[in-house]
Amino acid sequence: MKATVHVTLKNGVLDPQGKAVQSALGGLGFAGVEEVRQGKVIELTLAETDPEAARASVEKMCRELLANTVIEDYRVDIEG
Amino acid sequence: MKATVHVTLKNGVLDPQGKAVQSALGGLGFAGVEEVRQGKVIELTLAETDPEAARASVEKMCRELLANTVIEDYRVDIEG
Amino acid sequence: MTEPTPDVIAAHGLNEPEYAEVLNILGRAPNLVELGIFSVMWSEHCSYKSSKKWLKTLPTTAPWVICGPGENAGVVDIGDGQAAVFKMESHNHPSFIEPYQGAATGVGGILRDVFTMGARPVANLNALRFGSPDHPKTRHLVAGVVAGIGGYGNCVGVPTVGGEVNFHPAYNGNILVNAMTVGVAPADRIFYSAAAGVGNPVVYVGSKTGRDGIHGATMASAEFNEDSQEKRPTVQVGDPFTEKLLIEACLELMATDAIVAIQDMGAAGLTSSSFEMASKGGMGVELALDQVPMRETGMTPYELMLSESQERMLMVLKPGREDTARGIFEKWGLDFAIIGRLTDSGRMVLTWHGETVADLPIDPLAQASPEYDRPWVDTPAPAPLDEAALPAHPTWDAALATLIASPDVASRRWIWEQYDHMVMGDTVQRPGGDAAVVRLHGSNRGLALTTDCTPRYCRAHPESGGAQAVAEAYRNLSAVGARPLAVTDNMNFGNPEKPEIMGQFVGACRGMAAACEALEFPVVSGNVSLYNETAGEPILPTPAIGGLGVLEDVERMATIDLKAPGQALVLLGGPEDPEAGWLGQSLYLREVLGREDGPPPPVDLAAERRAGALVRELIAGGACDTCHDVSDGGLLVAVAEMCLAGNLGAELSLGTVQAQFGEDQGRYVVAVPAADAEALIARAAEAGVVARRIGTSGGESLTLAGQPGTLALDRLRALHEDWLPTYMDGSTPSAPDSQE
Amino acid sequence: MRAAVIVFPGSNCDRDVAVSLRAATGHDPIMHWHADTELPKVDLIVLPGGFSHGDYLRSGAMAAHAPVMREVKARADQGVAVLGICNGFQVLTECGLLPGVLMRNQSLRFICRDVFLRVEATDTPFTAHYAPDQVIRVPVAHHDGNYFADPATLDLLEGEGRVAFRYTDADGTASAAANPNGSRRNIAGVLSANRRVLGLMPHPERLADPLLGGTDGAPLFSALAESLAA
Ligand SMILES: Nc1ncnc2c1ncn2[C@@H]1O[C@H](COP(=O)(O)OP(=O)(O)O)[C@@H](O)[C@H]1O
Ligand SMILES: [Mg+2]
Repeated sequence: MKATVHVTLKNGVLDPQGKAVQSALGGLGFAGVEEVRQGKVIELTLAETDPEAARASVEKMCRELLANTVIEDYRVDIEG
Repeated sequence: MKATVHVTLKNGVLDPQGKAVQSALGGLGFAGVEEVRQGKVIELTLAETDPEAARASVEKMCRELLANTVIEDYRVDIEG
Repeated sequence: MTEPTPDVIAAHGLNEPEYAEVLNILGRAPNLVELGIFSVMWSEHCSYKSSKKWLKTLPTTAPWVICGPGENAGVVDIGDGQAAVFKMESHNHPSFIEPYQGAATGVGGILRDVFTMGARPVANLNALRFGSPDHPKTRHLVAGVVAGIGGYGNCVGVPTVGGEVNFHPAYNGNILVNAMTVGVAPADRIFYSAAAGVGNPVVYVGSKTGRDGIHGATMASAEFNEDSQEKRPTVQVGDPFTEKLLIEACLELMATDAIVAIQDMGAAGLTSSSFEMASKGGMGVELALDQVPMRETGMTPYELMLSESQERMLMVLKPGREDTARGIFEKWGLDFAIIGRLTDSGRMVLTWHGETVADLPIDPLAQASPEYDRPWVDTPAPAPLDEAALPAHPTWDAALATLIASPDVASRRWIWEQYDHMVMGDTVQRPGGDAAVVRLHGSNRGLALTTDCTPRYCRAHPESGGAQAVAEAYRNLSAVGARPLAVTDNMNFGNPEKPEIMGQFVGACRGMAAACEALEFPVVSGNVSLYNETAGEPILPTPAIGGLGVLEDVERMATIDLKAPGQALVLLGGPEDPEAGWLGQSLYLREVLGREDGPPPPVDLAAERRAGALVRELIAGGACDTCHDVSDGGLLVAVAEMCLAGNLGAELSLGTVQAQFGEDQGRYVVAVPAADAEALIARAAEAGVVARRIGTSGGESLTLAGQPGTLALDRLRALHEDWLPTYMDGSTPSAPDSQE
Repeated sequence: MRAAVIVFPGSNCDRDVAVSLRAATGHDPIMHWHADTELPKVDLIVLPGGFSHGDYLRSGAMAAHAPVMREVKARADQGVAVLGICNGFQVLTECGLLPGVLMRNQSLRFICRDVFLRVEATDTPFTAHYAPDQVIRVPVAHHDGNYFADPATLDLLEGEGRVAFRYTDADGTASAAANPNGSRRNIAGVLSANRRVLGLMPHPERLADPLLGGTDGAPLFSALAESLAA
């Protein structure tokens, strides 16, 4: 079973990478890029076959390791 | 208009981060994590209002800056 | 398996005579696995088939050499029961394709060559050549390569303490990334690669094997496999974290007596490591390839033998020590697998789930690889420079302003600030001087390290260029007060099948050999990188030299910064005539007058040796702690660098353009208390070294006696420091305004 | 004073800090492997610099969950002094012993160079040998040293005098130009509420020996040796 975790910076937390990407895009001539935020996507392959159990376990992974909840939000998607 | 870009390592390319996360999860007692791959997600806010034009422009950004196409694949999603 | 078709043979880089030799050795057609093995073992990279004949002419011995070329790295005795282990290696092509990973894995590879021999790596250096700053790819390549070198070295915790960078359009399509590692080991605890002991286990440790960097031939051979999409070769990605663990685990195991032989898996991975170990020890090997730790499913014996996955080692253990070794590697979280045994058959037998998939004689592959005496022609001697025909010279201060901010002279701070150059707590001379100095841990002794080559000289006259590269390394070590001990080299050239390129190689070897001989500065390790061409355009011949020297007391060390006002600046070294100076191939000619011509400066090896000995005597004796050798840009640039480093001005008397900017060799500028200047000059005369006072330190600007113009230090500093960061920021570098 | 240096996989300044501790105390610290939960009784715990777990995922994140860290937190709660340098600071924020987080440098580049710091708090076991507002020169070497916390947290830290060091220029002015990494309010080091836990990005152990070019880092170790003397 596959799980995908999106980890993104909370609103209001500065994002040095996003800002740098935004200014680099401007430098390359892309106009109208109003904001860029960069996050992580973590794809997990799990032995677990029950979607609910998988979700619970991955949510726990997020809280314990995958996200730093001081500055980051996360979202878990479970696919068949 | 918002665009989301997923940048992931190509199949077969070593993912040292994913590997380290996998073993850390094991250390935290999460059993049955068979593989972990880590990628980036980049969220762009664009002035552009036409979905097709936005997609074309973001695809170009991916080729020129956002993805390293030697080792990475990318996927562009455009939302309203 | 079917016999390989001519296409497949060609795709494996074997020409007709070479394939005929394969048939002759085997007495049958090879299968694909075997063909792949021949192909990598006989590649230029592994076999040195074009260069061997000439490499043999380099001097490789001295009383302090413990191990010369032929092992993973060279080893020299540095006193006190310790040995330095060092080598330089190229990662040119991968770095052009993917600058970050290419450069990073280059650093990883050279580190392994050094700790394989039992040495703890203590310093990294890197010699880089990029295309013209105007070329659209250059900025991206510089950024990626520098980040990659830093990314790997910083993470493994080995300081990156030095290197060199040149820019030239000849590298537009083919950059050079040469990485050097220096390690330290007890002199009586060096580990070698010769396998021994029938029945001894062959052990694989480190990372798992994936399909990384498999020989380009895999593509062509895809017709032998279904689902070729999945089996596409991939770029190697470095994992410095695993490398760090591998260093610690290997050194921990080396402290026991479990290891018979050890070899890193570098280029051509499992193939070359297993063949080299077996061949050196005169052994046979049986490997069960299904036992190799694999990162992906569906891998084939062909892929396992050719993969260039990083951070892996092969070892032969003493019988019964498997559990000790396994315990150590498991503690560090690394893979450990017994994949085979040594035999006395002299053959490499590879099995896959019990079935033999290759059976090859070892020596014919490893030792009877092709050796070519490629035709070569000498590079024609350049016409002498007609100085009378040169365009008008600008004023000295305008010329200096241009030079100090030119791509080959401008400060490299932007680069080395991205390298952790202090970790390990022994960097007593940081980047920015003539040579980096790292203290030998727990003592007051030190190693001085440098890399050098002036490719524009090498192109104009390969023989003097080769000699000059060695001499400059010798000089940079002497300038900090270190006794030069030995060098490693990285020979970067174009296509050796072209006689004029082969002639460059031969010329450079001749010059290097002469210089190494005369300076008692032997070559103990090195690497050759050929075929550095794009669309038929070769790079400049670039025999990069990595030099290593030893300092008995790091408190008696010189640095380039002027330390006090009122000191006498004394030039040691020729020419006799204070008005004379060698402008041929100088940076002044190129950057200020816009021409690249004339012969390069000749190298007088006897004078070089005398001047080096004198400088070392002065520094070790405490007579002088400020010294800088004169190289790119000539005397004014050298003094300007001393002023900037010390934040102190100087007044000089240098009458002519030749004296100001000539690039005569074998020279040093030293600063001594004014009262000592005469005695110093007298001592130099005794030592047979031309010497004269050229000025005095002091003030906040650089001035020339009797000539108009002045350069304030602040302005000089801005010119020197701003070029690279400004260039990397992407804005147009400001052209230095010539007059104020 | 007895000190333990925790060694994580990928630590690489463990030996460097041990050298400085030895110079200050006259004896070697205990080098303690992260997987070993039996931490001996010590007066000081040091989390050294380096790249624990390769700095993968987030710097310090995986080390923060090392088996020994539960014990480190317990000791910190009991008032044992804990010093986190560079990667050690990142571990301290990840495990919650210090507030905030260390983000990617504003330049996105790794930076290794000497910086100037103003000593903002001298009433701690770490900083007692510095004078108030003293400006010291110490190197940084990091990719993720950009200190971030929300304004309320920053105000709290300032209000409680828990900013230990700030990046400044040579005369002690905390200017933007003197900030090497984009840290909020030029913060280079912070203290816990009980002032017994210090995390800082700069490396005092790298300039604590005249041969390395300076000794401004040495008073931090001598202060620890004195204030934690058994
Ligand atoms: N230009 C050279 N000068 C001297 N020795 C060289 C040179 N090139 C290669 N060698 C030596 O040949 C041996 C094989 O080199 P190489 O294949 O690059 O080593 P490795 O397999 O460890 O990467 C090494 O001992 C190396 O030092
Ligand atoms: Mg090797």
